[in-house]
Amino acid sequence: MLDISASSLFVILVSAILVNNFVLSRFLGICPFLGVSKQVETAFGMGMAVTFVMSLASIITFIVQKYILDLFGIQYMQTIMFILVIASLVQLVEMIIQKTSPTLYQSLGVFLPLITTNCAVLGLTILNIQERYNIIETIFHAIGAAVGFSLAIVLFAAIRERMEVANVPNAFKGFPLALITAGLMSLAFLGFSGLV
Amino acid sequence: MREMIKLGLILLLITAVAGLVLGIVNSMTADIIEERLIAESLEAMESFFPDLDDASIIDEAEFLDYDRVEEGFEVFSNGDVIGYTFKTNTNGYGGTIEMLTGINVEGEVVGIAILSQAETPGLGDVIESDDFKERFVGIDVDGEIDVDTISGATVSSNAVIQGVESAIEVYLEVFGN
Amino acid sequence: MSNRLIVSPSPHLRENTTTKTIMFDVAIALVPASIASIFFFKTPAAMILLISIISAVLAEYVVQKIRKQPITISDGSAFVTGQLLALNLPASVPLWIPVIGSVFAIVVVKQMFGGIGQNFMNPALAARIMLTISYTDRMTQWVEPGVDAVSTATPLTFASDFTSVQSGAPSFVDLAIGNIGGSMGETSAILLIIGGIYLIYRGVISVKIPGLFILTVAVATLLYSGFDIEYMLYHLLSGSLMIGAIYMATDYASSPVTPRGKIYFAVGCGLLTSVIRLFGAYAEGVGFAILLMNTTVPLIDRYTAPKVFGEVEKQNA
Amino acid sequence: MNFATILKNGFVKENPVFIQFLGMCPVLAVTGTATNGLGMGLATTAVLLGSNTVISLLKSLIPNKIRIPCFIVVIATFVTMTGMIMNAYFPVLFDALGIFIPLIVVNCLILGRAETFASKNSTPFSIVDGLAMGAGFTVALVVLGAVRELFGSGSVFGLNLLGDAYPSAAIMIQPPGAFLALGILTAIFNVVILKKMKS
Amino acid sequence: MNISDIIIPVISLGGLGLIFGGGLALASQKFAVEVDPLIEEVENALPGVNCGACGYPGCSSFAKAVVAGEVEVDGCPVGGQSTAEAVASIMGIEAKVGEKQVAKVICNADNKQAKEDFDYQGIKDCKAASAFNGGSKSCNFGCLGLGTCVRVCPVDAIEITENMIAKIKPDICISCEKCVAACPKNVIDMVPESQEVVITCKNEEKGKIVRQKCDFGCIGCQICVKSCPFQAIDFDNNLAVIDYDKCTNCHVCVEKCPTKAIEGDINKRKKAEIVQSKCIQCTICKKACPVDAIEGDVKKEHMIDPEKCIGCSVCAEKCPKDAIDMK
Amino acid sequence: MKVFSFKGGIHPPEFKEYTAHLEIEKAKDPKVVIIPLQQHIGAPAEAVVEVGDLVKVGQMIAKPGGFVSAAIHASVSGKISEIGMKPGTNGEILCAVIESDGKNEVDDSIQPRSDLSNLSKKEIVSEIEKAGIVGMGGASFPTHVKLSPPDDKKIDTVILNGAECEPFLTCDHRLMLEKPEEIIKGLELIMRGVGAEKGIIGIETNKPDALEVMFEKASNYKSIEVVGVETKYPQGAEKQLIQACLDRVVPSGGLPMDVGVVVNNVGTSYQVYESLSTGMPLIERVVTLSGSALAEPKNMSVKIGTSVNDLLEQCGGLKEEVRKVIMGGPMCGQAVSSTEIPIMKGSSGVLFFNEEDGDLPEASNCIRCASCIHVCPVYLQPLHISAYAEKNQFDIAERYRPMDCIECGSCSFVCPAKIQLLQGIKIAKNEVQKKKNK
Ligand SMILES: Cc1cc2nc3c(=O)[nH]c(=O)nc-3n(C[C@H](O)[C@H](O)[C@H](O)COP(=O)(O)O)c2cc1C
Ligand SMILES: Cc1cc2nc3c(=O)[nH]c(=O)nc-3n(C[C@H](O)[C@H](O)[C@H](O)COP(=O)(O)O)c2cc1C
Ligand SMILES: Cc1cc2nc3c(=O)[nH]c(=O)nc-3n(C[C@H](O)[C@H](O)[C@H](O)COP(=O)(O)O)c2cc1C
Ligand SMILES: Cc1cc2nc3c(=O)[nH]c(=O)nc-3n(C[C@H](O)[C@H](O)[C@H](O)CO)c2cc1C
Ligand code: SF4
Ligand code: SF4
Ligand code: SF4
Ligand code: SF4
Ligand code: FES
Repeated sequence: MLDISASSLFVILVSAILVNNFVLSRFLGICPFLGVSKQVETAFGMGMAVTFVMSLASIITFIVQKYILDLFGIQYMQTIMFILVIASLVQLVEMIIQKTSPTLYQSLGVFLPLITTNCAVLGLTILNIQERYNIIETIFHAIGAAVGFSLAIVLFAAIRERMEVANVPNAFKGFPLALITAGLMSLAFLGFSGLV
Repeated sequence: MREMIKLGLILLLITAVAGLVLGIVNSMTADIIEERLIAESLEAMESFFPDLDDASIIDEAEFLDYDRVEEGFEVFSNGDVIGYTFKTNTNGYGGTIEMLTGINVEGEVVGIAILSQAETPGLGDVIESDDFKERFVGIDVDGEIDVDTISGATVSSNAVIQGVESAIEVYLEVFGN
Repeated sequence: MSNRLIVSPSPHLRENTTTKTIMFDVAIALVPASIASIFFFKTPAAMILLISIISAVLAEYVVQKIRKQPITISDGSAFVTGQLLALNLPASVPLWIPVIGSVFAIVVVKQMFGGIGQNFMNPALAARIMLTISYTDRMTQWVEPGVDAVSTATPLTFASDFTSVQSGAPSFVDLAIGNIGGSMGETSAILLIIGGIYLIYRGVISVKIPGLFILTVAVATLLYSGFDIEYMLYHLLSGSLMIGAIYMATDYASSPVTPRGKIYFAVGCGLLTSVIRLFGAYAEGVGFAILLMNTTVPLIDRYTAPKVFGEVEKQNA
Repeated sequence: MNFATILKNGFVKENPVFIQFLGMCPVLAVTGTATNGLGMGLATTAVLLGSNTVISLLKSLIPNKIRIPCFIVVIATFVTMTGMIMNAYFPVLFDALGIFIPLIVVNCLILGRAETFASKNSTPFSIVDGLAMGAGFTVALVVLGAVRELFGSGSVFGLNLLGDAYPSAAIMIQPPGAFLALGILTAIFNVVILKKMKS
Repeated sequence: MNISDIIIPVISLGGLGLIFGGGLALASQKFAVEVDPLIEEVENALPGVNCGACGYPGCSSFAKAVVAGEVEVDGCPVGGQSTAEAVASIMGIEAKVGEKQVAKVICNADNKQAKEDFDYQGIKDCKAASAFNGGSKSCNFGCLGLGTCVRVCPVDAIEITENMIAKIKPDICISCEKCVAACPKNVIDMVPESQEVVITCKNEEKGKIVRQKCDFGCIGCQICVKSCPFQAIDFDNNLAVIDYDKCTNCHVCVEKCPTKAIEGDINKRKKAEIVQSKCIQCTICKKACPVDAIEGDVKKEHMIDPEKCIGCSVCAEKCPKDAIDMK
Repeated sequence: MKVFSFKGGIHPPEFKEYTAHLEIEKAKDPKVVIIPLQQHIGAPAEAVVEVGDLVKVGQMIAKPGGFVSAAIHASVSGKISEIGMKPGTNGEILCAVIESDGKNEVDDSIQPRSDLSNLSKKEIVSEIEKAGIVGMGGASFPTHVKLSPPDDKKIDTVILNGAECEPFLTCDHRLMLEKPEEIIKGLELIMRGVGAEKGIIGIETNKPDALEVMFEKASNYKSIEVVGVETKYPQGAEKQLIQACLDRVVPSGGLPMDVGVVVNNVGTSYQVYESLSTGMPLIERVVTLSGSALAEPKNMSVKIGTSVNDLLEQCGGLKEEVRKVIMGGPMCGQAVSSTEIPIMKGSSGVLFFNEEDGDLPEASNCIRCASCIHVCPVYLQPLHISAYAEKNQFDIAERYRPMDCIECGSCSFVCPAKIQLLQGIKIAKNEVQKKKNK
């Protein structure tokens, strides 16, 4: 029943990473993008954590959609169901990681709470359904979105690190310049439009 | 343990109330939403089904597996079904192109209508021109779609073609006999 | 003045090269191409060049005045930005386009980040792309050289979406000397290369970035077309590859400083150019490719730091 | 605590957009036109008002340990309701805002106010706070939307202001324009308003 | 309205709530991890929104950073003032006892008054310049005016004057002492905010040498030490030093110092004034005044001679009826 | 002949033509000498004489103050008139002032040694220590310490540094032309002192005459080789010289002895031979006096402690107003604030610059041209270290490894934005060191 071709999966992947980059052209997950991008290391940790949560959340919400919402015809409850599922899930995972692997917790776990209330994850799960992806496509879409997010935030963090020593006008120090930087990055990413 | 049960119950209570409220609001708004969905497309549909006097939404469950098809309508005239209309979303150059494709009971495309698009003004937005839209009239659902793209707006044209294709696909799958 | 001695840290000698001489060299290197563009496109080209340069320099002056910073317009970097921006525009654009572009380049892309050397993105290119996206129709009306206001396709249109050169394409001779449609400065490959050789000779740029950039595009187009040399040459000579590779990818502020980083950067530019040209929506990919690679520069710099003298040995010991 | 300071906080001192940088996604995504900005602002205000009210009412009932899930449920309920109502009565807006309506749930602004204000203050104050913060958010969105629309399409609230001869800078209604416009507006906000407040 | 339209959402959502509520509670017991109670407390005071606006990945990371001292208590933009106060009180950072101490540059000699030995050319930074003979000023104890302190001050409280000397605005200074640590010449001290009289010289050389190098330097004449009515000035290492606890800001030394090494505006000197309605004419003040500025006998109206009064407030402090105002 | 080199580096204008052809002249005997009690890296020497004491030439006036320290000797005979703080190269420094009696009476302890061949390894080193010899190539590291590596470090090669890559300076060049024999004999002594079997003399190819003379003299010694090294700054920096001559890389943070090498200046080598054969400690050295403001540039043999003013007079004074005086070469030397300062053991040159040469251009923004990275002989990224140092962000600056900088100044030299990169790096080094010491 699943009709999947390698090329269509590739298209989903490339589209989510580059063409419709979650941050730079879809405006999802801007808060962590702006907030947790002062250092490349933390940005990378954030990216990894987002990748993990996005994949997990996509699968679970897919199941919730199919076997609860669609089954009972209560699609209108999507938002509340999804956010509950995601929030609880992430919290659960965080607890487990914190208990079982302190090192993993340091590199990944600390970012988890932040991800719960971030549009990128909820947005992704809603988009998955909206685009009517099947389970395999959903996973690819999730990975693509996460990689796209990670790419954007790591590049952004590196640029911001460089700006630390720049002689920036006072009024633009901090967030304003970060936004303008993001704007210019998004300008560059327009180059990918029409790629797939 | 007691604590646990207590917490669970409180959450149960709150979620149940939430469910209740939502259920009520939903049942109050669902019909209105459906009506306006039809109303929204009705005018556009009239451009290729001039005789129509009523339409109803086809249950979504029928074509859940078709990514690009958003909604389907049965189109009536004097109580008889005269055709179907599908609303599709495809990716154009500048974003999603939302459009309708009308197919009559004979299995012939009777016309298309662009509901919304964000193509580049002057380039991609020529897909809204009558000249382009008319290229689709009369296509047989069982035949090939052979429509020339507009040069300089290949991406946009292809997106429209894809929309028509998807509509035909669903038509064949669901209603094709 | 005072008979006090000067005390300053060592060293007490300085090379003669200054920021100003470097920028001056770039401006000189662009002179042949600028003259050619005026030759081919007549008065409008001259006006665009003039307006673009004036507004860039003026914008820099005004910003620095407002910020109460030392005025550095005499270092020539705004001049170069204006010049390069003009060369990136079609000769048919109305004159307010270079004004908006220059102001955007200098104010938003350069000065907001702290001025010369501190911008992470190429100002002229960012402005060009911004203009292309904002005023697509005006920015894509390439005029035929010599003939007024007859719009034509850029030669790249004959190659970008196909795997071989299409008929009707201009000849290689025309491509080389620049008798083709396109933006003002991207027309004459030969003059651009001559300018590039001058820059290399003066030590302003090294051949590394332009060389690898062009080489990568050559290899990619060869592979794509199944070793069609004509097709490859066509890609190299048309569009803004030459001006991009020689003058824009080499912009100091927005390219890596580490020796290894420059390699990755150039190859990345080449690959992205090829991908966008061959698969993307835009016929031309050079601008986007460079901008995209600009965003990766800080990261590249960070992870390609040269190994410090004696570092490896220590680990072995 | 009085109503005036709460209002001032919402508009200026703790402006959710220009100072706190909360809920940035909708701010950037839906401000292609002033109308959309207004719609989003009002929708968010509605949710904020509802959740602030309910949470301040329930604050003694909700155990600390599961307060966050409870808040989320309350907020999500209001979001869904708002969405349904918009879908039914403001379909154009509903379509334009798209996915960002359900995403109001995760707008940190709302959860933030619930946690820092509504769960600690009385209901009347919480209502004012919700209104003030919502208004601060809405005003910011409208301003941003108006600026983008003006430069990007020459109009504001669909009213053509700059005439047909104005060459619209399409970049402004595209993603880069959103970032750039917000960045510049924030800088202006910093300079003008904050300086005024200091003196 | 269909009854199942209502029942289904209630049951499904409620069920989910039950499962998650219980599940999380169970998990939180099962996977409980020891956390520094202080961190936990700070975390509880935070909004818990986990928005990342503070730059840390979530509220608990921020809490950890606060406890570790990596970030200021007011680092959470969502919580605003109230949260900052709550966190501060948990962290025990209450307003420091006693008076606010502000940073003060203990050198008043700009490039007009202090002699320069050479023209310094190099990075405009005090740390950099002080590597050359301690800086271009002849005096090795003075402010170089190249603004290292300006660059570390988080609140822009420091300015370099036109003539190259650092001035700190006491009302802006937040007492972080970053400038004190950064100044390579150790010329910044923390001084009580209300202190009006400050000896602004750190030169420990002999008077003769100081005189050659600077017009404003302390030349070790000790006139101030002798003139101070309160023995608030010590002399050590060729340098006069005020004990701010003893100093009453009477400005006597300011008047006496021959080189303007003591800063203080005599016009700002306060004057004691007796509120006759409160005065019980006890003569306590008269006895306390170090300069005999008060006239009066028991049961006779007391008068303060404003010419003589040096504004030291001793009388005001001694007055049992609070009848003396310092203006 | 194969020319050896290293990666990076610069080609500053040489300015050697002022003095390269001039024979070393003996400076007039000074009337007063001011002898700093610390003329070397390490602990200051401790005075063993008091004010009023009469001293003779070569008499020790201060003994080493620690393991890494060197003795100081009187360079004239006369009376100690003062022991106190006097202006030195960088601020005031403790000095002994000797008023010369003009007789130059030699101390009794100074005895020539006719046969040097029977000196043992230990004796050589202790004689060098007694003579107070420190490196004369600039850094003034006590030579006897350098020649006493810990037992686990086996030294197989001694390199004599005849590169003299600093512009203006020609004192080593002249010494090689005039005293080749002595230099080579000194090298032999040093080799014996550390037990090395091989000696290499590295000379920059811009001194073909010196190369030729040294080559000829060295051909009599089979363990000593003369090599030409590329004319490039900082060819004379020891790590770079070792790489050029031996293709060995001194590990980061390490010393030449980690790769079995000791590097000495040719002047040091000459002094070793002189002191060991005549018994006279290091009290005199060759100094190049040059620069645009000086009337008659010269190479002079100068008593330690002679004031720069004295020498200025002997060089015909100034022909233009002087704006900058540099002790040492123009790349590594130190600008001083007065000419009332003494020549020390490590002073290889004194340069007098006029306004045009002395006034450095203002720095502007870094334009990221990467020249500084390109020329750095130890492959650092000066632009980053300096930028972070200027912003007081020393933790980040440290990541770019300022401690590896050899302070050659090549980066500052090439920077088109005229940024004082080396100064920034030095600040960073200082702070990093401070942190480490904590
Ligand atoms: C700024 C810009 C906007 C464009 N907008 C569109 C568009 O909206 N729709 C489209 O199909 N092509 C658009 N194009 C054209 C494509 O880049 C490309 O030329 C076209 O898809 C292929 O050319 P062809 O249609 O002549 O084969 C645009 C190009 C540029 C540079
Ligand atoms: C702190 C310090 C310790 C040193 N220790 C030794 C040593 O133990 N052995 C040695 O051969 N050289 C030693 N050196 C000398 C160096 O190898 C080098 O010759 C000296 O720093 C001068 O080199 P330069 O002029 O290239 O800077 C030391 C130098 C310094 C600064
Ligand atoms: C940048 C730089 C340049 C140097 N140039 C020379 C030089 O030209 N000649 C020289 O003898 N020493 C030069 N040195 C010093 C050598 O590194 C080394 O310290 C010296 O040769 C050791 O010999 P010494 O201890 O006898 O002085 C230079 C050092 C540095 C850091
Ligand atoms: C080799 C070289 C190439 C340059 N290329 C550009 C360019 O492509 N665009 C531009 O705006 N400025 C260019 N400049 C000028 C200047 O460096 C530029 O504005 C900087 O980005 C300013 O920080 C160039 C300068 C040099 C030396
Ligand atoms: S107070 Fe210290 S740091 Fe500040 S300018 Fe003066 S010397 Fe420099
Ligand atoms: S650095 Fe700190 S102590 Fe110094 S002036 Fe600024 S706020 Fe005051
Ligand atoms: S960083 Fe140090 S070693 Fe490198 S060029 Fe500069 S001064 Fe020389
Ligand atoms: S040489 Fe100067 S301008 Fe060039 S990169 Fe280095 S510091 Fe920057
Ligand atoms: S609004 Fe905060 S992540 Fe989108």
